[in-house]
Amino acid sequence: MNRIQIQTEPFDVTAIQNELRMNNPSVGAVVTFLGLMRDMNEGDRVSTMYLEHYPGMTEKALQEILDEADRRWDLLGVRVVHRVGELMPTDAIVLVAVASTHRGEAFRACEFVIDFLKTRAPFWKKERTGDGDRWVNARHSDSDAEKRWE
Amino acid sequence: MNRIQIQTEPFDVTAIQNELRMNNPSVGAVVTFLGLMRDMNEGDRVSTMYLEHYPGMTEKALQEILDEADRRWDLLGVRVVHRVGELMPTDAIVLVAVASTHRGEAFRACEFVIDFLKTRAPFWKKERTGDGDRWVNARHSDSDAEKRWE
Amino acid sequence: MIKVLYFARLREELNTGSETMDTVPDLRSLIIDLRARGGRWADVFGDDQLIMMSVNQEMADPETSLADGDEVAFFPPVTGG
Amino acid sequence: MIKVLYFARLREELNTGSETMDTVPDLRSLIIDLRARGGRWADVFGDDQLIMMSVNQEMADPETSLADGDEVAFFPPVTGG
Repeated sequence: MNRIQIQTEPFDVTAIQNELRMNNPSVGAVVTFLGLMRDMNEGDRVSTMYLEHYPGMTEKALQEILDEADRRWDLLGVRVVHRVGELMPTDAIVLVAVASTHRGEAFRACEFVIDFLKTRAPFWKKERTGDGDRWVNARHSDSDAEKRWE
Repeated sequence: MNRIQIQTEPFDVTAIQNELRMNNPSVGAVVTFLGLMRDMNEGDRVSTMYLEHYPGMTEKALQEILDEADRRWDLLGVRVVHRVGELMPTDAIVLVAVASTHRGEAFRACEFVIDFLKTRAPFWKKERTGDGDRWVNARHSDSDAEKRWE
Repeated sequence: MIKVLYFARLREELNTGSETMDTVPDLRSLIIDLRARGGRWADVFGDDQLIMMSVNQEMADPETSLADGDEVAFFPPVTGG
Repeated sequence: MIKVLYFARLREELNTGSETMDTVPDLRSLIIDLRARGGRWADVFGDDQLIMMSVNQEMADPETSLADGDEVAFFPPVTGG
Protein backbone atom coordinates (compact mmCIF):
# COMPACT_ATOMS: atom_id res chain seq x y z
CA MET A 1 0.00 0.00 0.00
CA ASN A 2 1.73 3.16 -1.22
CA ARG A 3 1.76 6.04 1.24
CA ILE A 4 2.39 8.70 -1.42
CA GLN A 5 0.53 9.23 -4.68
CA ILE A 6 1.11 12.01 -7.23
CA GLN A 7 -1.54 11.83 -9.93
CA THR A 8 -3.53 13.80 -12.49
CA GLU A 9 -6.78 11.91 -11.69
CA PRO A 10 -9.20 12.85 -8.88
CA PHE A 11 -9.05 10.66 -5.76
CA ASP A 12 -11.62 8.92 -3.59
CA VAL A 13 -11.45 10.24 -0.02
CA THR A 14 -13.58 7.50 1.51
CA ALA A 15 -11.52 4.74 -0.14
CA ILE A 16 -8.32 6.22 1.32
CA GLN A 17 -9.82 6.64 4.81
CA ASN A 18 -11.18 3.09 4.64
CA GLU A 19 -7.75 1.66 3.76
CA LEU A 20 -6.38 3.37 6.86
CA ARG A 21 -9.02 2.11 9.25
CA MET A 22 -10.74 -1.00 7.96
CA ASN A 23 -8.08 -3.61 8.61
CA ASN A 24 -6.85 -2.23 11.90
CA PRO A 25 -9.20 -2.17 14.90
CA SER A 26 -6.50 -0.32 16.91
CA VAL A 27 -7.26 2.84 14.94
CA GLY A 28 -9.27 5.20 17.12
CA ALA A 29 -8.83 8.40 15.09
CA VAL A 30 -8.39 9.39 11.47
CA VAL A 31 -7.73 13.07 10.75
CA THR A 32 -7.99 14.15 7.13
CA PHE A 33 -6.94 17.42 5.53
CA LEU A 34 -8.38 18.19 2.13
CA GLY A 35 -6.94 21.19 0.24
CA LEU A 36 -9.24 22.56 -2.44
CA MET A 37 -8.89 24.96 -5.32
CA ARG A 38 -10.59 28.29 -4.62
CA ASP A 39 -12.02 30.53 -7.36
CA MET A 40 -10.34 33.65 -5.89
CA ASN A 41 -6.70 34.35 -5.03
CA GLU A 42 -5.17 37.68 -4.02
CA GLY A 43 -8.39 39.42 -5.00
CA ASP A 44 -8.60 38.02 -8.53
CA ARG A 45 -10.97 35.46 -9.96
CA VAL A 46 -9.16 32.29 -11.02
CA SER A 47 -10.73 30.11 -13.73
CA THR A 48 -8.25 27.20 -13.89
CA MET A 49 -4.95 26.21 -12.36
CA TYR A 50 -2.01 24.19 -13.58
CA LEU A 51 0.12 22.27 -11.08
CA GLU A 52 3.71 21.44 -12.02
CA HIS A 53 6.02 19.21 -9.97
CA TYR A 54 9.52 17.73 -10.01
CA PRO A 55 8.96 14.00 -10.57
CA GLY A 56 11.20 11.93 -8.33
CA MET A 57 12.17 14.72 -5.96
CA THR A 58 8.53 15.35 -5.01
CA GLU A 59 8.10 11.76 -3.83
CA LYS A 60 11.46 11.88 -1.99
CA ALA A 61 10.59 15.13 -0.23
CA LEU A 62 7.18 13.76 0.85
CA GLN A 63 8.78 10.51 1.99
CA GLU A 64 11.14 12.47 4.26
CA ILE A 65 8.24 14.45 5.73
CA LEU A 66 6.30 11.24 6.48
CA ASP A 67 9.39 9.59 7.98
CA GLU A 68 9.84 12.57 10.28
CA ALA A 69 6.14 12.40 11.27
CA ASP A 70 6.64 8.69 12.08
CA ARG A 71 9.60 9.59 14.31
CA ARG A 72 7.67 12.28 16.16
CA TRP A 73 4.36 10.48 16.72
CA ASP A 74 3.03 6.98 17.17
CA LEU A 75 1.02 6.61 13.96
CA LEU A 76 -0.92 3.67 12.52
CA GLY A 77 -0.94 4.91 8.93
CA VAL A 78 -0.45 7.99 6.74
CA ARG A 79 -1.50 8.79 3.18
CA VAL A 80 -0.66 11.77 0.99
CA VAL A 81 -2.29 12.23 -2.42
CA HIS A 82 -1.45 15.30 -4.51
CA ARG A 83 -2.88 16.11 -7.89
CA VAL A 84 -0.86 17.69 -10.70
CA GLY A 85 -1.89 19.09 -14.08
CA GLU A 86 -5.09 21.06 -14.85
CA LEU A 87 -7.46 21.80 -11.96
CA MET A 88 -10.74 23.70 -11.65
CA PRO A 89 -12.28 25.60 -8.68
CA THR A 90 -13.69 23.23 -6.00
CA ASP A 91 -11.36 20.42 -7.18
CA ALA A 92 -9.43 18.68 -4.42
CA ILE A 93 -5.70 19.41 -4.80
CA VAL A 94 -4.24 17.47 -1.90
CA LEU A 95 -5.27 15.00 0.77
CA VAL A 96 -3.34 14.17 3.95
CA ALA A 97 -4.88 11.43 6.09
CA VAL A 98 -3.39 10.16 9.36
CA ALA A 99 -4.55 7.25 11.55
CA SER A 100 -3.58 6.74 15.18
CA THR A 101 -4.88 5.22 18.39
CA HIS A 102 -5.74 8.59 19.96
CA ARG A 103 -6.78 11.81 18.30
CA GLY A 104 -4.05 14.18 19.51
CA GLU A 105 -1.32 12.45 17.52
CA ALA A 106 -3.44 12.28 14.37
CA PHE A 107 -4.22 16.02 14.52
CA ARG A 108 -0.57 16.98 15.18
CA ALA A 109 0.86 14.72 12.48
CA CYS A 110 -1.72 15.71 9.84
CA GLU A 111 -1.03 19.41 10.29
CA PHE A 112 2.75 18.80 10.42
CA VAL A 113 2.65 16.95 7.08
CA ILE A 114 0.63 19.61 5.26
CA ASP A 115 2.72 22.45 6.76
CA PHE A 116 5.96 20.87 5.52
CA LEU A 117 4.46 19.84 2.18
CA LYS A 118 3.62 23.52 1.59
CA THR A 119 7.22 24.65 2.08
CA ARG A 120 9.36 21.64 1.09
CA ALA A 121 7.65 19.58 -1.60
CA PRO A 122 8.44 20.77 -5.14
CA PHE A 123 5.03 21.70 -6.54
CA TRP A 124 4.23 24.99 -8.28
CA LYS A 125 0.83 26.49 -9.08
CA LYS A 126 0.11 28.58 -12.15
CA GLU A 127 -3.25 30.34 -12.20
CA ARG A 128 -5.35 31.52 -15.12
CA THR A 129 -7.06 34.85 -14.32
CA GLY A 130 -8.85 37.49 -16.40
CA ASP A 131 -5.46 39.24 -16.78
CA GLY A 132 -3.71 36.11 -18.11
CA ASP A 133 -1.60 33.37 -16.55
CA ARG A 134 0.56 33.91 -13.47
CA TRP A 135 2.69 31.80 -11.14
CA VAL A 136 1.45 31.79 -7.56
CA ASN A 137 3.83 33.37 -5.04
CA ALA A 138 4.90 31.52 -1.91
CA ARG A 139 3.05 32.75 1.20
CA HIS A 140 4.77 34.05 4.31
CA SER A 141 2.04 32.41 6.40
CA ASP A 142 3.22 29.02 5.09
CA SER A 143 6.83 29.49 6.18
CA ASP A 144 5.56 30.77 9.54
CA ALA A 145 3.40 27.64 9.85
CA GLU A 146 6.44 25.45 9.22
CA LYS A 147 8.52 27.25 11.87
CA ARG A 148 6.06 26.28 14.61
CA TRP A 149 7.39 22.71 14.44
CA GLU A 150 11.04 23.51 15.22
CA MET B 1 -28.75 21.67 5.84
CA ASN B 2 -28.53 20.44 9.44
CA ARG B 3 -25.16 20.93 11.11
CA ILE B 4 -25.78 18.27 13.78
CA GLN B 5 -26.98 14.71 13.31
CA ILE B 6 -27.42 12.05 16.01
CA GLN B 7 -28.28 8.74 14.40
CA THR B 8 -28.10 4.95 14.74
CA GLU B 9 -27.23 4.50 11.02
CA PRO B 10 -23.69 4.66 9.60
CA PHE B 11 -22.81 7.89 7.75
CA ASP B 12 -21.21 8.68 4.41
CA VAL B 13 -18.02 10.72 4.94
CA THR B 14 -17.60 11.75 1.32
CA ALA B 15 -21.20 12.96 1.08
CA ILE B 16 -20.70 15.17 4.15
CA GLN B 17 -17.37 16.57 2.90
CA ASN B 18 -18.93 17.21 -0.51
CA GLU B 19 -21.83 19.17 1.02
CA LEU B 20 -19.27 21.36 2.74
CA ARG B 21 -17.18 22.09 -0.32
CA MET B 22 -19.12 21.55 -3.54
CA ASN B 23 -21.28 24.64 -3.60
CA ASN B 24 -18.73 27.05 -2.23
CA PRO B 25 -15.57 27.76 -4.26
CA SER B 26 -14.26 29.92 -1.35
CA VAL B 27 -13.53 26.75 0.61
CA GLY B 28 -9.78 26.09 0.54
CA ALA B 29 -9.57 23.55 3.37
CA VAL B 30 -11.74 20.84 4.88
CA VAL B 31 -10.43 19.13 8.02
CA THR B 32 -12.25 15.98 9.10
CA PHE B 33 -11.94 14.05 12.35
CA LEU B 34 -13.27 10.52 12.36
CA GLY B 35 -13.50 8.74 15.73
CA LEU B 36 -13.59 4.95 15.45
CA MET B 37 -14.41 2.10 17.77
CA ARG B 38 -11.28 0.18 18.81
CA ASP B 39 -11.29 -3.50 19.75
CA MET B 40 -9.20 -2.88 22.89
CA ASN B 41 -9.74 -0.50 25.82
CA GLU B 42 -7.79 -0.33 29.07
CA GLY B 43 -6.11 -3.62 28.19
CA ASP B 44 -9.30 -5.60 27.55
CA ARG B 45 -10.73 -6.85 24.30
CA VAL B 46 -14.07 -5.21 23.49
CA SER B 47 -16.54 -7.03 21.26
CA THR B 48 -19.38 -4.49 20.98
CA MET B 49 -20.28 -1.12 22.39
CA TYR B 50 -23.57 0.57 23.22
CA LEU B 51 -23.81 4.36 23.02
CA GLU B 52 -26.47 6.10 25.10
CA HIS B 53 -27.30 9.81 24.88
CA TYR B 54 -29.67 12.42 26.30
CA PRO B 55 -31.96 13.32 23.40
CA GLY B 56 -32.53 17.05 23.22
CA MET B 57 -29.69 18.05 25.49
CA THR B 58 -27.11 16.39 23.24
CA GLU B 59 -28.18 18.51 20.28
CA LYS B 60 -28.26 21.65 22.44
CA ALA B 61 -24.77 21.00 23.86
CA LEU B 62 -23.35 20.41 20.37
CA GLN B 63 -25.09 23.53 19.06
CA GLU B 64 -23.40 25.60 21.77
CA ILE B 65 -19.99 24.13 20.90
CA LEU B 66 -20.49 24.93 17.20
CA ASP B 67 -21.69 28.46 18.00
CA GLU B 68 -18.56 29.03 20.09
CA ALA B 69 -16.38 27.69 17.22
CA ASP B 70 -18.14 30.15 14.86
CA ARG B 71 -17.35 33.00 17.24
CA ARG B 72 -13.68 32.03 17.52
CA TRP B 73 -12.89 31.31 13.86
CA ASP B 74 -14.02 32.39 10.41
CA LEU B 75 -15.61 29.15 9.20
CA LEU B 76 -17.46 28.31 5.99
CA GLY B 77 -19.25 25.25 7.35
CA VAL B 78 -19.25 22.67 10.15
CA ARG B 79 -20.85 19.25 10.48
CA VAL B 80 -21.04 16.89 13.46
CA VAL B 81 -22.47 13.39 13.11
CA HIS B 82 -22.54 11.08 16.14
CA ARG B 83 -23.82 7.55 16.16
CA VAL B 84 -25.76 6.04 19.07
CA GLY B 85 -26.88 2.48 19.82
CA GLU B 86 -24.92 -0.72 19.06
CA LEU B 87 -21.46 -0.36 17.50
CA MET B 88 -18.75 -2.83 16.47
CA PRO B 89 -14.95 -2.45 16.29
CA THR B 90 -13.80 -0.34 13.28
CA ASP B 91 -17.23 1.36 13.13
CA ALA B 92 -17.14 5.13 12.88
CA ILE B 93 -18.59 6.67 16.06
CA VAL B 94 -18.27 10.37 15.33
CA LEU B 95 -17.38 12.73 12.52
CA VAL B 96 -16.45 16.40 12.83
CA ALA B 97 -15.84 18.20 9.54
CA VAL B 98 -14.91 21.89 9.22
CA ALA B 99 -14.55 24.01 6.07
CA SER B 100 -12.70 27.32 5.89
CA THR B 101 -10.76 29.48 3.46
CA HIS B 102 -7.37 28.64 4.99
CA ARG B 103 -6.27 25.49 6.75
CA GLY B 104 -5.22 26.87 10.15
CA GLU B 105 -8.77 27.79 11.13
CA ALA B 106 -10.18 24.45 9.97
CA PHE B 107 -7.60 22.49 12.03
CA ARG B 108 -8.15 24.62 15.16
CA ALA B 109 -11.94 24.52 14.95
CA CYS B 110 -12.13 20.78 14.22
CA GLU B 111 -10.00 19.88 17.23
CA PHE B 112 -11.87 22.40 19.42
CA VAL B 113 -15.23 20.81 18.55
CA ILE B 114 -14.13 17.23 19.24
CA ASP B 115 -12.34 18.25 22.47
CA PHE B 116 -15.51 19.91 23.81
CA LEU B 117 -17.78 17.16 22.51
CA LYS B 118 -15.73 14.70 24.57
CA THR B 119 -16.28 16.60 27.83
CA ARG B 120 -19.61 18.42 27.36
CA ALA B 121 -21.93 16.45 25.10
CA PRO B 122 -24.07 13.91 26.99
CA PHE B 123 -23.05 10.59 25.43
CA TRP B 124 -22.05 7.49 27.41
CA LYS B 125 -20.30 4.36 26.19
CA LYS B 126 -20.94 0.89 27.57
CA GLU B 127 -18.53 -1.82 26.45
CA ARG B 128 -18.99 -5.57 26.21
CA THR B 129 -15.80 -7.42 27.23
CA GLY B 130 -14.98 -11.03 28.13
CA ASP B 131 -15.70 -10.09 31.77
CA GLY B 132 -19.15 -8.70 30.99
CA ASP B 133 -20.55 -5.22 30.32
CA ARG B 134 -19.02 -2.07 31.78
CA TRP B 135 -19.50 1.67 31.50
CA VAL B 136 -16.46 3.48 30.12
CA ASN B 137 -14.82 5.91 32.52
CA ALA B 138 -14.14 9.52 31.54
CA ARG B 139 -10.49 10.11 30.68
CA HIS B 140 -8.30 12.71 32.35
CA SER B 141 -6.61 13.33 29.00
CA ASP B 142 -9.98 14.55 27.66
CA SER B 143 -10.49 17.14 30.36
CA ASP B 144 -6.87 18.23 29.88
CA ALA B 145 -7.51 18.57 26.14
CA GLU B 146 -10.50 20.79 26.84
CA LYS B 147 -8.53 23.06 29.18
CA ARG B 148 -6.10 24.01 26.40
CA TRP B 149 -8.80 26.19 24.84
CA GLU B 150 -9.38 28.47 27.84
CA MET C 1 -43.39 19.62 40.28
CA ILE C 2 -40.09 18.90 38.53
CA LYS C 3 -39.08 16.07 36.24
CA VAL C 4 -35.89 14.20 37.20
CA LEU C 5 -33.96 12.05 34.69
CA TYR C 6 -31.11 9.58 35.27
CA PHE C 7 -28.73 8.37 32.56
CA ALA C 8 -26.22 5.60 31.92
CA ARG C 9 -24.58 4.09 35.00
CA LEU C 10 -26.84 6.14 37.30
CA ARG C 11 -30.02 4.91 35.63
CA GLU C 12 -28.83 1.32 36.03
CA GLU C 13 -27.66 1.67 39.63
CA LEU C 14 -30.85 3.45 40.72
CA ASN C 15 -33.00 1.21 38.56
CA THR C 16 -35.02 4.16 37.28
CA GLY C 17 -34.82 6.45 34.25
CA SER C 18 -37.16 9.25 35.33
CA GLU C 19 -39.53 10.35 38.06
CA THR C 20 -41.56 13.37 39.12
CA MET C 21 -40.78 15.15 42.38
CA ASP C 22 -42.00 18.18 44.32
CA THR C 23 -40.23 21.42 43.44
CA VAL C 24 -37.37 22.42 45.76
CA PRO C 25 -35.38 25.69 45.69
CA ASP C 26 -32.17 24.40 44.10
CA LEU C 27 -30.19 21.34 42.99
CA ARG C 28 -28.43 21.11 46.34
CA SER C 29 -31.76 20.63 48.12
CA LEU C 30 -32.78 18.03 45.57
CA ILE C 31 -29.54 16.08 46.04
CA ILE C 32 -30.02 16.11 49.82
CA ASP C 33 -33.54 14.70 49.39
CA LEU C 34 -32.32 11.97 47.03
CA ARG C 35 -29.42 11.00 49.31
CA ALA C 36 -31.85 10.78 52.25
CA ARG C 37 -33.56 7.86 50.50
CA GLY C 38 -30.63 5.74 51.69
CA GLY C 39 -29.30 2.51 50.11
CA ARG C 40 -28.13 2.91 46.49
CA TRP C 41 -29.34 6.53 46.56
CA ALA C 42 -27.00 7.42 49.40
CA ASP C 43 -24.11 5.76 47.52
CA VAL C 44 -24.82 7.31 44.10
CA PHE C 45 -25.30 10.82 45.53
CA GLY C 46 -22.48 10.47 48.08
CA ASP C 47 -20.03 13.38 48.50
CA ASP C 48 -17.21 11.38 46.90
CA GLN C 49 -19.16 10.68 43.69
CA LEU C 50 -18.44 12.55 40.45
CA ILE C 51 -21.86 13.40 39.08
CA MET C 52 -22.80 15.83 36.35
CA MET C 53 -26.19 17.57 36.37
CA SER C 54 -28.32 19.71 34.11
CA VAL C 55 -31.41 21.86 34.36
CA ASN C 56 -33.57 22.23 31.25
CA GLN C 57 -30.80 20.58 29.24
CA GLU C 58 -28.09 23.08 30.24
CA MET C 59 -25.15 22.03 32.42
CA ALA C 60 -25.75 23.06 36.02
CA ASP C 61 -24.21 22.81 39.49
CA PRO C 62 -25.60 22.44 43.04
CA GLU C 63 -26.19 26.22 43.28
CA THR C 64 -28.54 26.25 40.28
CA SER C 65 -32.07 27.18 41.35
CA LEU C 66 -35.13 25.25 40.33
CA ALA C 67 -38.64 26.28 39.35
CA ASP C 68 -41.88 24.45 38.81
CA GLY C 69 -41.82 22.50 35.51
CA ASP C 70 -38.01 22.25 35.26
CA GLU C 71 -36.36 19.19 33.75
CA VAL C 72 -33.40 18.06 35.87
CA ALA C 73 -30.94 15.32 34.86
CA PHE C 74 -28.17 13.49 36.71
CA PHE C 75 -25.49 11.54 34.86
CA PRO C 76 -21.87 10.36 35.03
CA PRO C 77 -19.05 12.26 33.31
CA VAL C 78 -19.64 11.99 29.56
CA THR C 79 -17.67 9.55 27.39
CA GLY C 80 -18.83 10.07 23.81
CA GLY C 81 -16.80 10.84 20.73
CA MET D 1 29.28 16.49 -16.55
CA ILE D 2 26.24 17.48 -14.48
CA LYS D 3 22.59 17.71 -15.45
CA VAL D 4 20.84 21.01 -14.64
CA LEU D 5 17.03 21.28 -14.47
CA TYR D 6 14.81 24.38 -14.28
CA PHE D 7 11.21 24.35 -13.08
CA ALA D 8 8.10 26.54 -13.16
CA ARG D 9 8.70 30.30 -13.51
CA LEU D 10 12.46 29.72 -13.99
CA ARG D 11 11.95 27.28 -16.83
CA GLU D 12 9.69 29.79 -18.57
CA GLU D 13 11.91 32.81 -18.00
CA LEU D 14 15.07 30.97 -19.14
CA ASN D 15 13.19 29.21 -21.92
CA THR D 16 14.82 25.88 -21.08
CA GLY D 17 13.91 22.90 -18.91
CA SER D 18 17.25 21.12 -18.75
CA GLU D 19 20.81 21.17 -20.01
CA THR D 20 24.15 19.45 -19.46
CA MET D 21 27.12 21.41 -18.13
CA ASP D 22 30.72 20.78 -17.13
CA THR D 23 31.19 19.76 -13.51
CA VAL D 24 32.17 22.58 -11.13
CA PRO D 25 33.14 22.25 -7.42
CA ASP D 26 29.90 23.54 -5.87
CA LEU D 27 26.54 25.21 -6.49
CA ARG D 28 27.99 28.66 -5.86
CA SER D 29 30.42 28.22 -8.79
CA LEU D 30 27.56 26.97 -10.97
CA ILE D 31 25.40 29.98 -10.13
CA ILE D 32 28.28 32.34 -10.97
CA ASP D 33 28.68 30.64 -14.36
CA LEU D 34 24.94 30.86 -15.09
CA ARG D 35 24.76 34.51 -14.06
CA ALA D 36 27.73 35.29 -16.33
CA ARG D 37 25.59 34.36 -19.34
CA GLY D 38 23.97 37.78 -18.93
CA GLY D 39 20.46 38.82 -20.04
CA ARG D 40 17.64 36.78 -18.44
CA TRP D 41 20.26 34.58 -16.75
CA ALA D 42 21.78 37.51 -14.89
CA ASP D 43 18.27 38.56 -13.78
CA VAL D 44 17.05 35.12 -12.72
CA PHE D 45 20.23 34.33 -10.78
CA GLY D 46 20.63 37.88 -9.41
CA ASP D 47 21.53 38.31 -5.73
CA ASP D 48 18.06 39.66 -4.94
CA GLN D 49 16.24 36.59 -6.32
CA LEU D 50 14.72 33.96 -4.06
CA ILE D 51 15.71 30.67 -5.67
CA MET D 52 15.59 27.17 -4.24
CA MET D 53 18.05 24.52 -5.39
CA SER D 54 18.57 20.79 -5.05
CA VAL D 55 21.32 18.25 -5.76
CA ASN D 56 20.24 14.71 -6.57
CA GLN D 57 16.70 15.60 -5.50
CA GLU D 58 17.67 16.76 -2.00
CA MET D 59 17.33 20.42 -0.98
CA ALA D 60 20.73 22.14 -1.18
CA ASP D 61 22.35 25.56 -0.77
CA PRO D 62 25.22 27.42 -2.50
CA GLU D 63 27.81 25.62 -0.29
CA THR D 64 26.71 22.16 -1.49
CA SER D 65 29.53 20.49 -3.46
CA LEU D 66 29.01 18.85 -6.81
CA ALA D 67 30.41 15.69 -8.41
CA ASP D 68 30.35 14.26 -11.90
CA GLY D 69 26.91 12.84 -12.74
CA ASP D 70 24.97 14.95 -10.23
CA GLU D 71 21.44 16.17 -10.99
CA VAL D 72 21.04 19.82 -10.02
CA ALA D 73 17.73 21.70 -10.08
CA PHE D 74 16.80 25.38 -9.66
CA PHE D 75 13.25 26.47 -8.92
CA PRO D 76 11.14 29.16 -7.22
CA PRO D 77 9.82 28.74 -3.66
CA VAL D 78 7.28 25.93 -3.75
CA THR D 79 3.51 26.60 -3.78
CA GLY D 80 1.77 23.22 -3.71
CA GLY D 81 -0.82 21.88 -1.32
